[in-house]
Order: sequence, then C-alpha cells, then structure tokens
Amino acid sequence: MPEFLLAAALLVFLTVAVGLVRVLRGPSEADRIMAAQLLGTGGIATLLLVGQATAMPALTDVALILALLAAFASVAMARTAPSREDEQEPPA
Amino acid sequence: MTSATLFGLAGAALVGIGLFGMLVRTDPLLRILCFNLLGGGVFLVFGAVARRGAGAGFGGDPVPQAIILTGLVVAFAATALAVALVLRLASAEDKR
Amino acid sequence: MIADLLLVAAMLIVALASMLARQAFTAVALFIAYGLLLTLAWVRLAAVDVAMTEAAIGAGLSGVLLLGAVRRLATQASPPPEQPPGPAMTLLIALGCAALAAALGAVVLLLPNPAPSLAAPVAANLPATDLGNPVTGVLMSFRALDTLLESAVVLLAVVCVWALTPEGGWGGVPGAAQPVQRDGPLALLARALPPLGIVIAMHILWVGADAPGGKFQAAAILAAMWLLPWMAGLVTPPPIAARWLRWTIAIGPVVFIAIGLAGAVIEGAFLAYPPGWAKPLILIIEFILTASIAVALALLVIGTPDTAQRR
Amino acid sequence: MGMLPMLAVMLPVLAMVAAVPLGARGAERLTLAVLPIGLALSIVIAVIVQLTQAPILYHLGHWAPPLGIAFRADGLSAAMLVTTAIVVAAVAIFARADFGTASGAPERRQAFAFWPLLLALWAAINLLLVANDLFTLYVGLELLTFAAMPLVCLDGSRATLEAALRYLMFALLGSVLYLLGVALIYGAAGTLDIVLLRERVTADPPVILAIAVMTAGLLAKTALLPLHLWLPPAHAGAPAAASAILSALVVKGSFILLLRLWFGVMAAVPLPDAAQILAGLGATAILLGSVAALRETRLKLLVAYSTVAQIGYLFLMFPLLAAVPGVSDIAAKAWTGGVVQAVSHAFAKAAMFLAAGIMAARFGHDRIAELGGAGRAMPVTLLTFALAGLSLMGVPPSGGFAAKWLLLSAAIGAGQWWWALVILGGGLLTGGYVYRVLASGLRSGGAAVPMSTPVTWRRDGMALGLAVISVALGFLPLAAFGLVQVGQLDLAP
Repeated sequence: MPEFLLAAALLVFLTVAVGLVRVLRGPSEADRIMAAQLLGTGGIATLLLVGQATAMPALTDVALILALLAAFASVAMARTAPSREDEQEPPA
Repeated sequence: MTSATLFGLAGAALVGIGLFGMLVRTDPLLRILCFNLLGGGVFLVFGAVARRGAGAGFGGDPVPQAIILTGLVVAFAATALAVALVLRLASAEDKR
Repeated sequence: MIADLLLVAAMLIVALASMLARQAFTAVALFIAYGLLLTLAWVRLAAVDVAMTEAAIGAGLSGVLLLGAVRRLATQASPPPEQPPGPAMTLLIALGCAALAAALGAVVLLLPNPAPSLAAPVAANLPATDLGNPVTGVLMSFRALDTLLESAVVLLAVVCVWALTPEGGWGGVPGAAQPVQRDGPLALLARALPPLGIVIAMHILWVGADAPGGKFQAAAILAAMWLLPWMAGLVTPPPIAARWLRWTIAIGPVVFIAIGLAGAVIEGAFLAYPPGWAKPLILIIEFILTASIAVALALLVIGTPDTAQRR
Repeated sequence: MGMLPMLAVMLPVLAMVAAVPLGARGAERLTLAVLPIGLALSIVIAVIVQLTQAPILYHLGHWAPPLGIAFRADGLSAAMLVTTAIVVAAVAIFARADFGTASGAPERRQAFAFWPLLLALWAAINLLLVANDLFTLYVGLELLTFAAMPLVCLDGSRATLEAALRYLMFALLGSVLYLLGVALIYGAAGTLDIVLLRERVTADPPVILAIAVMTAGLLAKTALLPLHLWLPPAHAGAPAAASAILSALVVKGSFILLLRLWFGVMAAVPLPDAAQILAGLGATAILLGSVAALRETRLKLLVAYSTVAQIGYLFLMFPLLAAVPGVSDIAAKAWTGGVVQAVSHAFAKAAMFLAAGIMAARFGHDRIAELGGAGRAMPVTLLTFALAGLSLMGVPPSGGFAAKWLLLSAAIGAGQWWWALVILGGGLLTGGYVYRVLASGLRSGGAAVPMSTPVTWRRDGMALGLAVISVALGFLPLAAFGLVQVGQLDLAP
C-alpha cells in the first residue's frame, strides 16, 4: 500500500512539474497564476499522500498550512497581476 | 549520493544564483528577491547539514533545524525592512 | 531519489527564472513557486517544523509582501534605474558566483563522515523540558536566548518600518489604503478563511509542544488571516499611535524576559525553568509570544504609514 | 557574579522592548534611567575581569555548550563594554536637545524611533561582545543592522534614504554570507561555541571556506576598503548623535566578531598569508581614506572618510598576531595596540562627529572653507575637534598614540617594517586633514553665528568629555592595558 501511495505522490508531483512550464512561460499573467495555484494544490496532494505512505501525520499539518497560505498568496497575486484594464485606468 | 547531499548541492547552486542576481540586478525590489533566493540556498545547505546529523531517533539534528527556523523569521523581518525602505524611496521620488 | 532529483531540478529552474525575469510580477510569482518547492524540500530533509515555517513565512508572507510592493510601485514613478554592470563585468561576476557555488558544492561533499551531531544530547536532555518536539525543546529551552532575541528583532523591525513614515504621517494608519472589494473571490475568502485559519493556527500552536509546529508557524497563519480582510478593504489597521497596539507587539518579549529573569533569581540562571514548571512556563511564553509575533508580522507586511491615509 | 554579562545584554534589550509602548517621552526617560545602571554594570565587569585575571563565564539556562549557549566576558569584552556604555551615555545626553519630548508635546516620529534604536544598538553591541556562540552572534549582527539602518535615514531626506538602502544591501549580504559560514562550521565541527571550536577545528576545506565567506561578509559590515562605499554617505547624512554612534561603535561590532573568528575559532590554525592580505587592505584604506578626507570639502564627510582610514589601522594587527606564534611578547603588543586603537578611535570619533554636528547646527552648513569665526564663537567645539584630532593622528600623549606606538613596535619586532611606514604616513595625512579644519575655523570673520545657549554648553560638554577621554587614555600606565589580554584564547597561559 505505501508503495502505491508513494507512486501516486510521484505522479502528482510530475503533473505539477509539467505545470511549472506555464509559470515559467506564461504567456499571460493569468496562466502564471493558475499554474502557481496548481503547484500549491499539487503540493498539498503530494504532502498528504506522502504523509499517509510514510505514517507521518505531521505532514497533514504542513498540507493544511500550505492550503491556507497558497490561497492567501493566490488572491494577492490575482489582484496584483498587471492586466490590460489596469494600464488604461490605474486601480482606485 | 544521499538526498541530504543532493539538497546541499542544490543549496550551493542557489547561493550562486542568488548572489549573482543581487550583484547584477538594478531594480532594488528584484535585488531583495534575489537576497531571498540566496537565503534559501544558505538555509538549504544548513538543512543538508542537519539531515546528515540524523540520529537518536530524530530524522535530523534538531539544533540546526531550530536555528534555520529562527533564521527564516529574521530573514523575513529583513525583507520587510528592505521593502519598506524601497517603497519609501519611491514615494520620495514621486513627490519631487 | 527520482523525486528528489526532480524537485531539485524544478527548484533551480524556478530560481533561475525568477532571478532573470524581466517583469517584477513574474519574478515574484516564480518566487512564490520557489517557496512552495522549498517546502517540499524541507519535508524530504525530515525538517517538518522548517517546512511549516517555509510554507507560512517563506512562500506566504514574503510572497504577499513582495506582491504588495510590486502593486504599489506600479502606481508610482520608478526611481531612475541604476547603471547595470557592463557585459565584461557581468561575466566576471557570473564567473565569481559560479566559482563560489562550485567551491560550496565541493565542500558539501567534503563534510566529515559520520557527521557531527547534537541529536543525541538533545534526546538525552529533552525529558527535562517535558516537551516531545525536539525542535521546540531547542527553541524554548536549550537555545531559548536566540528565540528571545529574535522576538526582539521582529519588534525592532516594526519600529524600523514605522520610523520610515513620511513627514506628516506620524501616528496614522499603517500601510496604503486598500480598495474595498465587496464581492469576488478575495471578498469571499476574506470572510470565509479567517475563522478556519484561526482554528488551524491554534491547532499548530498547541501540537507544537509534542509534534512539529509552534509559535512562529501559528503566528504567521494568524497574521495572514488578519491580512486577508485588510487586503479586501474590509478592516482598517489601528493607527500606530494606539497604545494597545504597541503593547500587543511588546508584551511577548517582555513576558519572555521577565520569566527569564525570574529563572535567574529562583534557579540561578537566566532562562532556567524550575523543575516541573518547564512545560507550563514554555506554553505561557509561546501563547503570549504568538499573539505579539502575529501582530508584528502582519504590521511588517502592511508597512509604513502613508500620508494619504491620515484621518 | 557570572550573571553580570547577561544583565549587561538583557538590560538594554528589556528597555528597548518596553520603550515601544511607552512612547517617545517615556522611552527617553527610561533610557536616561537605564544609562547609569548599564555603565555601572560594565565597569564592575571590567574590575572583576582585571582583578581575577580570568574571563567571566555564564551558561544560559544552566545548559552548557555545545547544547546550550554560553556568555564569556574576557578583557576585550570588558574594555569595549565600558567604552560602549560611556559613548552611548554621552550621545544620549547630547541627543536630548534633538530627540527630547517636552511634557505634553505630541509624539514626533524621530523622537519615537531614536530611543528604542539607541537601546537596540547598545544591546546588539553588548551581545556581540559577550556572546560565545556563532549563531547568537548572527542574531546580534542583525539586531545591529536593524538598529543602525533607520538611524542613517532618520531625517527622511532622499539622499539619506538612498544611503540607508545602500547600507542595508551591504549589511544584508554581509550577514547572509556570515550565516553560510556558520552552517559550514556546524557541519564540520558540530558546535557553534567559540571555545569548543578552538579545540575542534582543523584547516579542512569546509572550515577554510567558512572563514573566507564569513570574513568577506564581516568586512562588508566593517567597511574595510574596497567594501567601504556605503559608509561615507551613510555616516555623513545621519543626525550628529547617530553619526557618532555609527562611526564609533557600529563598525566595531563586526570587527570584534572578526577578531573572535580569527583569534578565537581559528586560534590553533593560523592563516598568515590571508592576514597579510587583510593588513594590505587596511594599509590601502589608511592611505586612500586619509587622502579622500584631505580632499573633502564637507566637514561631516571628512570625518566619515577619516573613519574609513582609521578602520584600516585595526587590520594591521592581523599579520602581527598571525606571523610570530612563538614570540608572545610581540603578539601581545599587537593585540593590545589593536584593541586600544578600537577604543580610542571610538571616543575620538564620537567626539569629532558631535563637534562637527554642533558646528553644522550653528553655521547652518558644514562647508569647511566657510567655517571662519568658529574659533571665536565656539572655542570649546573647536578644542574638542582638535583634541580628538590629536588622538587620531597619534600625537603623544593620547590614546591614539599608545595604540599606534604599540602597533609600530610590534611591526618592527615582527620584522614587518612596512606596516610601520604605513602607520607613520597615515599619521601625517591625518594631521593634514585635521589641520585643514582647524585652520579654517581659526580664521577670523565669516557669517555671524548665533549666541551660545545652555543647551549648546551641555552638548559641548559631552563632546569635549569624549575627546578628553580619548586623549587621557594615553596617560594610563601601559600595565592598565593588561586588561585586554585577559582570556584571549591563543595568548592565555
């Protein structure tokens, strides 16, 4: 069972790593934000799977913190992202 | 090669990357960001040292782990200070 | 091992891209991704306490702090760019940095085997503190002085940030005014997340005595839960002249020093805890310190008072 | 008794923390209340160290190193603790005119910030002097940086903000490099306690690289040429009280740490070639810094470049200590000379910056060429400047003379006569720039200067007191300097 979970964790992480390409290349800021989101979510999934596989319950807490702070960082990113509308009228 | 060594080497590379960025980037905000990349590398080297010291039932030497934790908070405070200074300078520029 | 290699490769690529990014926003987005990857690296290095701190402070608060700066700088005239080093100089710096990285890498491979470690003495002395988490034991007992001084450093950083207040802004509300967002994802999260976050922070603080977790992680989460409604324009920070605000950030270090001095009087050594009292005293310090550090961390992200917001 | 060094650190830390909620007026009173206690503590520590001829050791929380953290106050710590307490006290009294808050007056930004920053600086320097753990020392370095940076830009003008940002970048880079060294040393030796490290370190690549990056980081913070670029704008733009502290004490904090690394951690592993390089940089700093001071047209910048030069002298002790391990007499002279240079420069430079601040405040500018009439309008201020200048030049009898004489005779005794030439040449150049200021000040005429007030008398008194101490150090019998030898790791019997 742990082997299966670890393999699943690796798979999830691989998917996320592919998503990294979008963070790197964009091209639009929305792509980057979405990809960073995916990285957060994927990281949480990886942590939960590894935590279960290696019987480290503390990793669940790490995943919890990551979930909270990733959401926090994403909204900050979303409202900071330079978009086309911003260039015409500066934010209020 | 153990994973501790691997992450130690990664830390070494990150130190190089961060230091280069700090020296050649001109935008002060990006310099601060590179300072954080550099800091991450230093902490990772320390983390490798901690992992190598695993023993007595612990996955790593707890003393360097605690030191890294303290260091992270201090580095954050330094970052906040630098960012505040850059923003203040920019607003002084604005008024001129 | 494959996973480690993959992780290291991803980390290095993201760091390199962040360092080279043309736009500040891209650089910061990549930096946040770097923090997330570092969190996973800390888990792989069996440093779960550090992983939590990295997730909360390295990726979360630092990222939001830098994003806020990008946002504010976008609306302001940028300072005249400094002259970047010429190509020859850049090459020289690159060679120097590469040499340092190579030397450092070589030295990492040359570290003595078996590695010297304090794991055994920590394990032997941990029962004296009644704590189960060795990292908390180091932070609150064996090297409690560092933790105490660090809490003073965080407080001092707040003083420094406030000291940068422009003329006419003294005593006012810290930070730039945030546009009010009544709906949208930010407003929703700003209302929904804090209750959840506070519960999680309390949990992390409470388990910290015996499992990974503790005051810094809890404080960072609490700070984020205050910053969310602030970013949505739903709450206004108190003015920096507010006495209670100043007491809140100072009370943690004050209590810590007072308990340390009491140890000097009763037990004959600064920061020594009387036998049997170690755990309750440590918990008291951790609780009060969490409150102080949470507010201080949030104030560090919010920033310097702005003249525009004086009311 | 063992508690005294701990109290010397925790007293200003506690005062700094409590000063924040008390507000500007409360903080000012608290600082003035704490000053005499801190001064008394440091004097008692010095007396105990001198009488027992042994360092004071203290284990925090009863945990002995390597698990716990130790404080260790040796002769060097004791001498610098007293110096720090006196300079901080004089500056605090001097600063009341600028940063005091009258009863009932609203709190001002500068007043709110100044007192906690001053206390934090004091705490950081005391910590750097007595802590015996490399990571605790790192926290001390950061505390020092955080306290010093806002002092640089306290007046809030654009130029000072830029100077502060440049200083912060140098300082942050310096401390992160230092931290990298700490990681490597822990990886190599499994402890961060300096006394234990002395027995454990060998000349292995990890240790050598660690010392190299830590030295580079600390040199950036100490502003040794060529890493001095941040210092002149930062020190010259700050308010006079802040400049005095920055030049007198802040750069010494990282220097003392450098001494602990080279002659504490690495006491058993001398690095003579690297020491020659450091001294070479020091010699260059003496010459170039003095020439820059000689050509400077602004008084405060002149004093700041003089700091760049005087820091150079501190590094001349490195090769003299490393070269002749067998001849402890020469090493002892070099050690004492270096430490006395640090102490006498602290007093002289603080006095000089305060005097420069008084002149700048009363003239409304600090252009050296237009200081005519200063001799008549403010003789005490000019006398302060002259006395401090004599000590910096190394004219007998003064603290600067004692320091330079010891370094000179150590250099000749060690057969490294070229450093002696540098010391003599530096003295002549120093004489040149001090003379320039005095000559301009003694000319008659110039703009009308406002009359003296009781406030300026008190300020003059503080500056003059510091200058007199820097000269009076030269009247002490050489035996009194034996204090700084106590507990020095590689010279201890």
